Order: sequence, then structure tokens, then C-alpha cells
Amino acid sequence: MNSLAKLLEAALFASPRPIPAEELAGLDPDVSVKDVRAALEELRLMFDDGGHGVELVEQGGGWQILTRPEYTEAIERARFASRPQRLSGAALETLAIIAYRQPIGRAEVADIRGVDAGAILKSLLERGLVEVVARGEGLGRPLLYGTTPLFLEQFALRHLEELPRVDELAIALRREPQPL
Amino acid sequence: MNSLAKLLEAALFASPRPIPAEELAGLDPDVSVKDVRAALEELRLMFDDGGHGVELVEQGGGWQILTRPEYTEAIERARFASRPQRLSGAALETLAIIAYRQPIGRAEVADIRGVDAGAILKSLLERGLVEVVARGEGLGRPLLYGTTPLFLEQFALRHLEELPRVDELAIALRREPQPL
Amino acid sequence: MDDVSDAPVAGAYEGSFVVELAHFNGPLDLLLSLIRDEKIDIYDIPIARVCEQFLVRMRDLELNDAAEYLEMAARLLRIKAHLLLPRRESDDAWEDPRAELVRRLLEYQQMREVVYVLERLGEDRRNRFARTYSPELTAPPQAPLALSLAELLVAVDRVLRAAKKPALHEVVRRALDVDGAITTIRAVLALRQRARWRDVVRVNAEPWEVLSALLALLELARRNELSLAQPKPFADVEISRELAGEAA
Repeated sequence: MNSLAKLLEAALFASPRPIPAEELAGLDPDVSVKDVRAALEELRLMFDDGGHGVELVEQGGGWQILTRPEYTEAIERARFASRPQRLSGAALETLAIIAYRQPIGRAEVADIRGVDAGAILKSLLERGLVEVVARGEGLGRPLLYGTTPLFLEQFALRHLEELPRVDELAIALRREPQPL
Repeated sequence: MNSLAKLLEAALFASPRPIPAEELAGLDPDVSVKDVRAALEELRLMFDDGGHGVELVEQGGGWQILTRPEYTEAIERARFASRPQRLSGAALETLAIIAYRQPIGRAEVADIRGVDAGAILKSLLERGLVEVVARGEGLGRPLLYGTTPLFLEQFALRHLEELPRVDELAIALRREPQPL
Repeated sequence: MDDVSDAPVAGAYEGSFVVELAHFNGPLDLLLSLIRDEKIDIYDIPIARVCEQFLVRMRDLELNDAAEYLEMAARLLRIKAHLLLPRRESDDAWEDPRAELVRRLLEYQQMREVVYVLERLGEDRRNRFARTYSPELTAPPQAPLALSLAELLVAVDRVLRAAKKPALHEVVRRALDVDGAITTIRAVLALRQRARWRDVVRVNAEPWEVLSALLALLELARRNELSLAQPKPFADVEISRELAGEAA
């Protein structure tokens, strides 16, 4: 491996979070983002070809080394690491609505779900999956919520556009354009 | 690499602490500690020969994959150069209390948070987000703190009155009926 | 098939309400599952039948106390009644009363589809571990700060919730206690014929006490229980049990 790829491997190993290519380029004043992308590709192939227990993935707005899924069970059983708790169906519903309609207020979320989402919103805020991104117009200037980078990371998305487009869903809705 | 070595790589990567060989043997009921030691050796050689940014070391009572020393400086430099730090939750809470209650003394902050805020206050002072604005009445004439112009700048506020009113927040985030 | 059978732990808890709510994510979810089970065309919902089924399921699942489900049941009944109203042929203005419900169901169904996608992606990610070891860092140079108002607001919320008492709300206007002041004044006047302002309001009284006393005096004077007089401007007010009659 070339020295940039080695440096990137070290940096990605040291980070618990995904790092964008632009930020990785900051590791060495003499390299461009293009150089970084080429080295990342080399690194990715190295992990894939050499038969490694980890792999390099692009997601959550950056690049990250993760363990391969086939080892998860053994690692968890031996208690070296544990998986985060699964989100409830209600929490996923709320997340889905916020992801597609952001910025969106609590009342609107409740409208779509047919159930109040106060407690769920609070726990999503605490988990860092959504955040207050603005305040709405209108009565009381309600808080508006949006998804966070951690949301992308926990759902292995590179960016929000990776979610299926509304017109790609089996149920094509929204005949009238919704002003956001 | 053989499959045990791959599993060990994944486990060592995922673990927050060094793991002894005996414990690593717990990953797979069919392997002995001797097998593990052989696989660790294979892993160590792979990292050393292949020209990697990380290495396998035995230290702290166990085995651990660590960034090679020659890269740590660049990584730390890049981390602090490009990654703006976030304030801890406790620091944000203290800052929030000061913002809404200024001028306020340390004892009162501690009262609201339920823990002493001395160290946090000091770091907020060092960062220039709060300052001493007056001395209170009463015993010992305690120092009273308030926010600085830098605080406004950091939160993109023109003046303190632009902070959302707390009672609105309380209504939006706190007073919802708990359905369960 | 029993309607409850797909609710795995129904009855396992005292309040099966909790379990059911966890099972169905709300009235739309319940309605949608009913439409699916009964193989109903969502664009042409037989409201009378669906309404009846919905009520049956609500009863079976013991959802009768859940406001959201009750509201949906009421809505269905309303639509049903609306459909029974006679309408003239070629009534252009007529709008299918089911339209809004269909729109909401479709919207909800669409969102369920996204939930399915998220579930799959989330499960995939959950099965991979990221690095968790963090080495001791050397003392960092002062890094730039990344602060957002959102973070601050969430912190405010945490403080509010953690505070033992609502400390951020303690600036409450003290209510006046006119009745208390009336009692005090009557007590004073029971002991003596005349009293002064200083006898009914303590020294260093807080503004609310002064105001309460003043209102109490005016009220008692109005009720002819006492008379008030002030010999000259700024002089002490004299309170007397003797009524001054009409002249007061």
C-alpha cells in the first residue's frame, strides 16, 4: 500500500465516526481530495481482497471502517461489544416522517401518524437522531425537527437522497406539491 | 488470512479495551488458546509485512490493534485542525442556565443542575462564552456570571432577546401527555 | 381466526393496553391492517363494514380508552352517516366523505413503506461494529467550537426536566390576599375603636401586602363596616369603627 493509504487506514482506525474525504485530505497538506479518493479505493480493495474481518464503507456522510456482519454474533456473545437497541416501530415511523418532511413540527408528525409523537420525539432527540433545525411560522412558532448526521450513520446512508424517492415508493402519493 | 485470524481482527477492532488471548478463545467454542495465539501471530505479521497504518500489539494485559506511532501526530493535528469541538452536555446545560438566568452565581447554577459547576464554569470562562458581570449581595458577595458577545456570535444571535422563550420550549418538549 | 392472535403478548401484562399500543402504532395502523386482512380496495372502502370491524377490533384489543382510536371510530361513524344522507343526482359539489380518510391512509401506508426500508438499513448497520477504542489524547490546542442553537435548546430542555422544582419558572406574581387582610382589619377593629394604617399593615410589608390591605379597607368601607379618613394629604389614614354616614 502506498503511504497515503496507510495514513488513511490509521486515521480511519482511530475514528469512531465516519470521516468525509475532504476532511481526510486535511491529514496531509500535500494531497488533494482526488488523491484521497484514489487511496480510499485502494484501501477498500485491500480489505475486500485480503480476506479481512473489517471493511471500508462510505456512509453517514463519510468513510468508516466497520466489522463484517458475519462476525457480529460471535463478538456480541463474547461481550467484546454490543449492538445498540433496536428502535420501536413507532420511533421508526416518526423518523421516517421527519426524514422525508423535514423541517417538520410535532403537530404535523402527529397528524400523519394519527398519534401524538411527543414522547417519541423526545427520545429521538436524546438519541441524537433528530434535532431542532428551525422554528416554524404561525402560532407559537413551533419547533421544527430534522434528521442529524448520526441518523445517516445509524442507517448506513451516505446522504438523505439515498432514501427511496417518494415517487419510487409503491404508493405514489402527494399529487399536489407540498410547500416545505 | 484464515478465518480465525479474520474473526480476531474484527473482535479486536470492535473492542474498547485490550483483550487477553484466553478471552479471545471464547469467540469460538472450537478453538484453543494455542490456536488463538497462532492466529494472532499471523495477524501481527500481516499488519507488519503488508505495510499497514496500524499494528497488533500486546499491552495492557491483552491484545490490541493500534495506530502506528508515526501517524498519530498527523491524525491528532488533523483532528483538532478540522474538527470543531462540541461542548459536552453538562457544559451546554450550564451555559443554558447562565444564558436564561444571568446574572447568576455559581451556587445557584449548582442548585439548578444538582451538581457543582466549578470546573465547567472555568472552562466556559476560558472559552470566552461567559464572564463575570457583577458581584451578588449576601454572604461573601459571590461572583455573578453572564454571557459574552462571543456567546451571541457562536449561536448566531443578534441579542439575548432572540433566545427562544423557555416556556415555549417547556410546552413543546416537556408538557406533552405521556401516553404510556 | 381470532383477531387478537397476532398480538403475541396480549394479556401477559395487567394493562394489555400498553402491549397493544406497542403492537399497533395507532388507529391508522389498525385500520390499514384491517383493510389488508379483509382485502378491501382502499379507494372504495365499504365504510359501514369497516366501521363495524374497527369497533370490534377496538373492543377485542381493549383499546376503548385510547383517545386516538376513539377519535378514529367517531370519524368512521361520521363518514358512514354522511354517506347515508340522500343526495341529488348530478350534484357536482358532492365530495366523497371518504376522500380525506383515503388520503391519510395512503400517506400513512407510504410512510410504513419507508419504515420497512429504514428497518432493513438499520438492521444492516446494527450488525457492524465501529471502532470504539479511543486513545488518550495529548492536551489539545484550543479547538474551534461547533455550537448550535438546537443543542442549547435541547440542553435547556434537559435542565428543565432534571430540575427538582421548576426553578426557571419561579418568578410568579404573588396573588393578593384581600380576604386575609380583611380578617386582620376586623381583628384589629374588634379590639379598638380606631386604628391607623400602621396597625393593619406591618412595617416592611411587601407590595402585595400593602395592596391587599388597601383593597380590604376599601371593600370594608364599601360594606359600611368601617370608615376611612385622612386629615391631610400624606397623613396617616385613620380607620374607625364609627360610620361617618353618607359623608364618607
